[in-house]
Amino acid sequence: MEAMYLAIPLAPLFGAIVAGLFGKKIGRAGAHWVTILGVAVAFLLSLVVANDVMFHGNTFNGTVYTWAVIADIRFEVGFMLDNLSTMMMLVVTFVSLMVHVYTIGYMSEDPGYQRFFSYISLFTFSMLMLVMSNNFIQLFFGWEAVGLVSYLLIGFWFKKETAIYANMKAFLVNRVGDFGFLLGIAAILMHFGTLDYVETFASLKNFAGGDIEVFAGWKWDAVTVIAILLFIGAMGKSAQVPLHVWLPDSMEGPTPISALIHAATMVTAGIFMVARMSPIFEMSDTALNLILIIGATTAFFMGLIGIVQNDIKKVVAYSTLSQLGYMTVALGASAYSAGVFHLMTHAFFKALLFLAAGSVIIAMHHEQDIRKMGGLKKYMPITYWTSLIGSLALIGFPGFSGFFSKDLIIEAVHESHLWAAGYAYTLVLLGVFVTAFYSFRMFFLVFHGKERFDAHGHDDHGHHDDEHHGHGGTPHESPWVVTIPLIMLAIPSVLAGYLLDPMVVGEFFHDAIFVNDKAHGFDPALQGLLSAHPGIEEISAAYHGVLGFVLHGLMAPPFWLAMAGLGAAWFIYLKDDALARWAYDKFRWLHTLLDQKYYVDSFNQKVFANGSVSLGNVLWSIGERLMIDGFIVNGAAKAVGWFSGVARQVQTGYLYHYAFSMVVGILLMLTWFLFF
Amino acid sequence: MLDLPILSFLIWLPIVGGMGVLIVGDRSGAKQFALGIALLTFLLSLPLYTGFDLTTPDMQFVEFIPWVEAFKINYHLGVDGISMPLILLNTFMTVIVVIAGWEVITYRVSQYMAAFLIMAGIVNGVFAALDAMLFYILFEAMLIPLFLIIGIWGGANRVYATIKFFLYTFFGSVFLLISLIYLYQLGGSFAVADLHKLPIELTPQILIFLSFLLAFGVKVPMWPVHTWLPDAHVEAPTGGSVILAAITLKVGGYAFLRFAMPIVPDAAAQLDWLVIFMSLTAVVYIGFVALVQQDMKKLVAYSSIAHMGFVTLGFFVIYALAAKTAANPLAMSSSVLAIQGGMVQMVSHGFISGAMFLCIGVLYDRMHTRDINAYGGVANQMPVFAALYVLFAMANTGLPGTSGFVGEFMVILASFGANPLIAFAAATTLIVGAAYTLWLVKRVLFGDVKNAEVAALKDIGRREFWMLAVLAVAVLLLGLWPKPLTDVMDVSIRHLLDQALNSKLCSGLAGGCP
Amino acid sequence: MNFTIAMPEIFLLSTICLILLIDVMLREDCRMISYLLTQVALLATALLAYGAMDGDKTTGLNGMYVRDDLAGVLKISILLLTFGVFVYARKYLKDQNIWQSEFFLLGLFAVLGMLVMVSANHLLVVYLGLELLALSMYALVAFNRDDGRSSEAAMKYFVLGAVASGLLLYGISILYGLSGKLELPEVLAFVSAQNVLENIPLLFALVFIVAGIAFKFGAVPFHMWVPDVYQGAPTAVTMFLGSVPKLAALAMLLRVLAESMGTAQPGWGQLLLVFGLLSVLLGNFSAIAQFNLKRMLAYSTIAHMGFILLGALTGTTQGYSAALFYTITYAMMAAGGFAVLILLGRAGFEAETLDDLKGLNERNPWYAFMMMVFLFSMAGIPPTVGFYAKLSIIQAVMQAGYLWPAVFMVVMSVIGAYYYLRAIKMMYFDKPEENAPIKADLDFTVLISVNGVLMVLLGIFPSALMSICSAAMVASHL
Amino acid sequence: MIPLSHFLIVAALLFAISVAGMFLNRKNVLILLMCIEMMLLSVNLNFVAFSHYLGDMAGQVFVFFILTVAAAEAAIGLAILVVLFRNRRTINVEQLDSMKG
Repeated sequence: MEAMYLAIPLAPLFGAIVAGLFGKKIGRAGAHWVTILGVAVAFLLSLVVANDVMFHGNTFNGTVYTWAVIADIRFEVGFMLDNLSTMMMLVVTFVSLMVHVYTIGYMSEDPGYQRFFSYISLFTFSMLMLVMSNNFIQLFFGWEAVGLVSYLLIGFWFKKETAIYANMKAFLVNRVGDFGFLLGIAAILMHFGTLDYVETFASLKNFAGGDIEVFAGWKWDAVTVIAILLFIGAMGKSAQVPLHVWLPDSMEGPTPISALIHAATMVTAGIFMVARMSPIFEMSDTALNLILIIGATTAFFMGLIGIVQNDIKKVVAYSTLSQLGYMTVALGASAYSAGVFHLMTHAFFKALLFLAAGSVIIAMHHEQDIRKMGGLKKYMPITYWTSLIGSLALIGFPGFSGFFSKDLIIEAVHESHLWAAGYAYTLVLLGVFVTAFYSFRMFFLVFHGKERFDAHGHDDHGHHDDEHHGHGGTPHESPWVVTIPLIMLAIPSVLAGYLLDPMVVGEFFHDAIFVNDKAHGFDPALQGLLSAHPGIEEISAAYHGVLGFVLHGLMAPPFWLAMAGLGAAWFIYLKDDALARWAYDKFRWLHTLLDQKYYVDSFNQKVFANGSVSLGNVLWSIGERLMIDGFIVNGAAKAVGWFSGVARQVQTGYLYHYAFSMVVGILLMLTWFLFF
Repeated sequence: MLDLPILSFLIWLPIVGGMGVLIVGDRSGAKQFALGIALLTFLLSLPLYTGFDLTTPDMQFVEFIPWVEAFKINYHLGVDGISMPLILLNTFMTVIVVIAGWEVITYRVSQYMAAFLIMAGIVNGVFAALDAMLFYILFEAMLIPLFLIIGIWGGANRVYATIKFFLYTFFGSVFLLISLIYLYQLGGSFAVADLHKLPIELTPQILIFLSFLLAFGVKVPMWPVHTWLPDAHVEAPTGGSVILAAITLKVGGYAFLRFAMPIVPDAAAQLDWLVIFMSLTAVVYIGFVALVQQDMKKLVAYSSIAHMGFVTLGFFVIYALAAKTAANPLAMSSSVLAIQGGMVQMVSHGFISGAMFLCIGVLYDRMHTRDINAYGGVANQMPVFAALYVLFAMANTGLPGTSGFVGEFMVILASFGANPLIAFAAATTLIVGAAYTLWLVKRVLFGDVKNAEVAALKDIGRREFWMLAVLAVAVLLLGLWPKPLTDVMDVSIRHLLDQALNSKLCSGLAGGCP
Repeated sequence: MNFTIAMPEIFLLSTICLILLIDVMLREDCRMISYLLTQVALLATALLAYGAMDGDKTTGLNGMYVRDDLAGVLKISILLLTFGVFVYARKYLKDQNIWQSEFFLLGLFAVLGMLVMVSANHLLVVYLGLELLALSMYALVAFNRDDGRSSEAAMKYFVLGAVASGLLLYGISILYGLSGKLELPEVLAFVSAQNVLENIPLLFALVFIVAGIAFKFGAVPFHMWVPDVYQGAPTAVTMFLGSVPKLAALAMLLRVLAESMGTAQPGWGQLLLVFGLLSVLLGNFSAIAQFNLKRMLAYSTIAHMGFILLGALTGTTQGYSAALFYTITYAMMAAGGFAVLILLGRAGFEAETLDDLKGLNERNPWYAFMMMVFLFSMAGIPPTVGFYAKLSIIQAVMQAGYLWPAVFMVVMSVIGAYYYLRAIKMMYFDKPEENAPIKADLDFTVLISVNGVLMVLLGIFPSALMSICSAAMVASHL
Repeated sequence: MIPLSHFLIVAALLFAISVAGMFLNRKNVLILLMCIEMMLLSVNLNFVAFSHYLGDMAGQVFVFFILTVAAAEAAIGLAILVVLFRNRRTINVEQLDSMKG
């Protein structure tokens, strides 16, 4: 069995290495076959393992190899397979497999074909290492490795100035998160003496509480510090405000990776990590409050930006940000299982939406502006229907997967006793309207209404590397390698919600996730069911099958808000846009604010990027060249040169001066002895 | 096999071989001969690893011959877990450097090769010396080949750079000489082992420590005595930069472990804040300076300084950790971790910076400029090269899975126990280091082909590929599995900690001062 | 009267007279014979001096003359070095068309003077030896009769040298007046009975005597002649002047100060400390501003002499032997350095500026390497012998408790390294300005190679020479 | 009987005058040679006086040697002077500065 565990991450790695190093030799077909085979193997083995873990309870926690042993500290690489990680493995390998297949169609004419397959397989490997990890060092390895692959993939078209700007930005912003994450790991090591999850959690239970003394006399609660530092890492990876800025820009990468990395898997690593670390977070209300605030802010305000975006991928990107905010809110409300559940459903429907967007982009010859689309419904039926499913799932239409997970989250926040919960609840509720509005705004603009595209007018995009359709002609449905993944993803987008019963209501995550009921003022009687959050508890109590849940949802405010959003979008974009124009005229400042993304990008550029460069320039020209080199080093050399110039003047060439110096020497010596 | 004086071979084979290369002269065969010598030296150094006893902190492969009786200077060689990896690094990098100069150097080839071989022999001696004066002699002698390498095969401003390099380092080391003589007069011996045991009062300790700090700090180089390095790197030929970054900087770090900390532990404990401050300044300040460099080599040179800051930080944070033993049960382990981190960082930096300079050399050989603005879109023309370059750049930013991560990670982890603020400042390298490295990569490799020169670039040939590929493997191997390296050092570092943390003040000793 | 005690000197003197006679009868084109005779005479005298080394200290000639191992070591060094210098000089004299036997004869007289100084056990003998050396040197400096600079240098040297003799004599006269003795052992007996630092007349005598000795070394502030004479004299003479007489000067220091006034070390030690530190300071700084290589080497000599004085001031056996070691090795490297200058010259062209070194590595890598060895040795960089010379001096100085002077010395040696590096830079990093082939006879080539290799070999195996030096000191009860 | 100190003072004065002559004279090299002679003579006076008062002959013998050496010195000095004049057409001290710095 252990060999099988090992084979799961290594199979994609093998594919990546073969496709990467020998891409030229094995050719395009060879590259996609070997990588798809690798991922398929990983997926199938994951199924086997999942079956073993979930239904037979054979969880696993063991070491693969010892990375290093330093005194009493062991650094090991190992796997921890429980319900949480196997679920993640399934999601990752499944979405990855779909994306691999989809890529055959999407990238078919790109010169970097093999390289692309190599990268996404490498990503699959890294992501699997991340989720399967049983310790922090491997977690960090996977954490950074997915960041690396994300960097490589965003900048896949490295000729595009915007792409290479975006990938650097993504890496650096992620590094800010990693900065906190690494310090968090350091704090864990310092306080618990281990980097192993189980050992850490075990000593956490006996942890008497400690302080971290930053300055003399300025102490912080250790667990709070650890939790916040770790969460900073999650903020970077899961693009939470204010470290969200990289995610919209990352859309510069090819669409398949937007689906795989920047929607379904990598960005949810932060959510996964916090859920994994629930024992730590549960010990600090401060951290949970912070998480609630950050998450709710992201969920609502990023969704707002989605309304004004015109780039099809950017809209989906902001929707991803917003949904990540929802998951984060769930974590903050201690409803980890709900967060992870939403993570899973979101992975399916968001990947679906991205791939569908990619399909539209192919049809539009790489035109991404939704204002130049419209009426595609009749040309691309499969894309249309799958997009509809994805959008409905996203807005939480009853019966679709998003409905279950999002409702759970909203309910959980409602039940939370933390002081930030009120703020969060308001925002997530409003967010439902926003989500529905921007989703269907896009949906209607793309698939309905009149055809605004110009079949001949895309010369400006003609130089794209990945241009693979002839010009002219009307848009048409994408090839089967594209549509099959859409259909495959559409299925779980609908059905995944029905796993609510076992996954959230049941005890699926009880071993993996810890909820500190007492600390949150929850019913102490729930002690036995550690992940039983009161919100979920209530749902569980009222839960009488899926149908009941759906019916219940129909009467809850989120549903009505979603319908309002949908309706508004329909009215404005298909019926009459007078309302929109009126609002635009009236609230132009708001539009500008949203269009400028709250000026966060400009602020970062001006303050952090330019500031760093200016600081570097100042240090370089003043500190280095003027002070150290100019003043001290060359200054000393100049002083020596000056003194030597003076010293040689003494040698006048006149005999009488020479004699005089001797006599002076004698006299001084005599005087010295005479008087001292 | 064990009876062979391996260390002597490692010192004298390259030196004599280098002279042989000089005799062969610029005729054909000099390069092959030099490569043969370098390879043989490398192979000869392998038994140091395979025959190494992991269980003892004692010196191994010891050789002892009385040398200058008048001063009790002995030809005393030996290695422990701290010096052995560095010798291997040196012999390994020498092979790489000889290959790197293969087709590139056309002017006075034999002298070039000979200089590197002689350099390799001397550096092996520096790491193997167990006699302080022998160490000093080789420490100084090292300057000569490097001085010539930069001066003869260097760039336009080479004279300024090489004289600056020489005088800077010479200035640092003369104080070391004074200190060593002082110690000799105190203890009557130059043997490092004796000096480790010698009790010394606090005031002399502090003066000695300051002289060590100056001598080794210049070599490392630590802020603010680092300004020779960018100039030397910029002007040096590729091989010179590689050796400079990969090997000579390590001598400084190594000397801190071998001399400064065990000989004057009390002064080191008193002044650890100074070294930590200097190291952190190197990490943060130099990071920002590196950000704005327009010259590729200068940028990597500054990044070297920043990375070496981690080495000295790791070494000296142990004193801050020792002060927290009461509060932190993990303090001792963290100390080992910190020094291990510093050592791993040294080895890893040897690979990474060497590779970075080789990459720049590859570009320079084709374009004859180091100006970042002259490049752009190199990846279009040189995909294989770009892949390797990105790998090394990532290693330079400390990506897990590469060797660059291991040392930084360990040092940050350990220093958090000493003071979270230290770890905080050190960890900023995650951001700043990534910023300057990736910005470099972005400007040089990515983007559209910038100009006709770039368009005319050809991808790396077989020689360049293997040279970089071998380093890439080393970087990945060390990153994925540092245990073979850390295991070698473990016992020696524990032993070192014993020495470095125990007071040598006369008052603290039973017998008092002699 | 034990004449055998002065056997080498007597032999040398007789040979000189013989060569003088033979030379008169030789035709112009047979000068080679007197040159060869000269060299044979030097080697034979060296053999005699070696034979006289028996580990004993014997005095003779009415107590005016002494024979001990110190004298033996110094004499052999002087004779062998002179031998080498003459080999180098031959090429120069031929190139510059001043190939005359007088050079070698005057040289031999100077050597004789030095030998006398080395073995002197009486202040009068010291003076006579000194004057014999000085008078020969004056004439040698003016050797190139048709060169204005040569005569100017000779004039300066002569006047200042005479003043220095006068100072020395004045000091000796006071010492004589105080003690009534001129024999060195009896002076020692007198001085030992005095409280030196309280005895002002004795200190006055010391000041004058030390001034006379310091002049011979060329130590600040009695150094003013050095740069001008080095520059003006024909290079062969500069080479001779810059190497061998330093040994005689050290001999004088050891005989007069160390041996006969050892107990007055607190007095003259202060003087030497000041002179030494000033020399190190001024020598190094002034050398930086020089572009004439001979002049630069002159200033560097001043700095080196400062080191020797600082070694000697300690008044310890270790210090003396360090000074001796330093002087011998310095004489060798200085001779080698000047030899390279001679090598670069040719008929009608004298190399003397830094620029003449340009591109030497391209013109002839081996000579460039030799010159580099000499320069690094002067700079004191290991593994050349110059490092050990400096090390032993600094070691002795610190042993005697002079920590800060030692620090000062090493800092100054860093500054000094700059101008040596500049010369190396010219040879290795610059393109040659001319490409005239560098030609030298076999003997020259072999000797300069031996000289250079010796600098490295002695650097790697300094023990033998070091133990010789310290053994000589011990045997002479210093 | 003239006390020793008188001799010594005269000798010291002579010595001082000769030394002063060295660096005060800026014209003729010949005067320098004369100063040197006077310096040596003042030393001789010292020696003779000491010798007499100590009742020791060695001092006076020393004087003989000094006189002899002085003669040789003068000869060489004058020879150099001649050569110098031949080359330079001047024996002005102030013009002997072709080498300096």
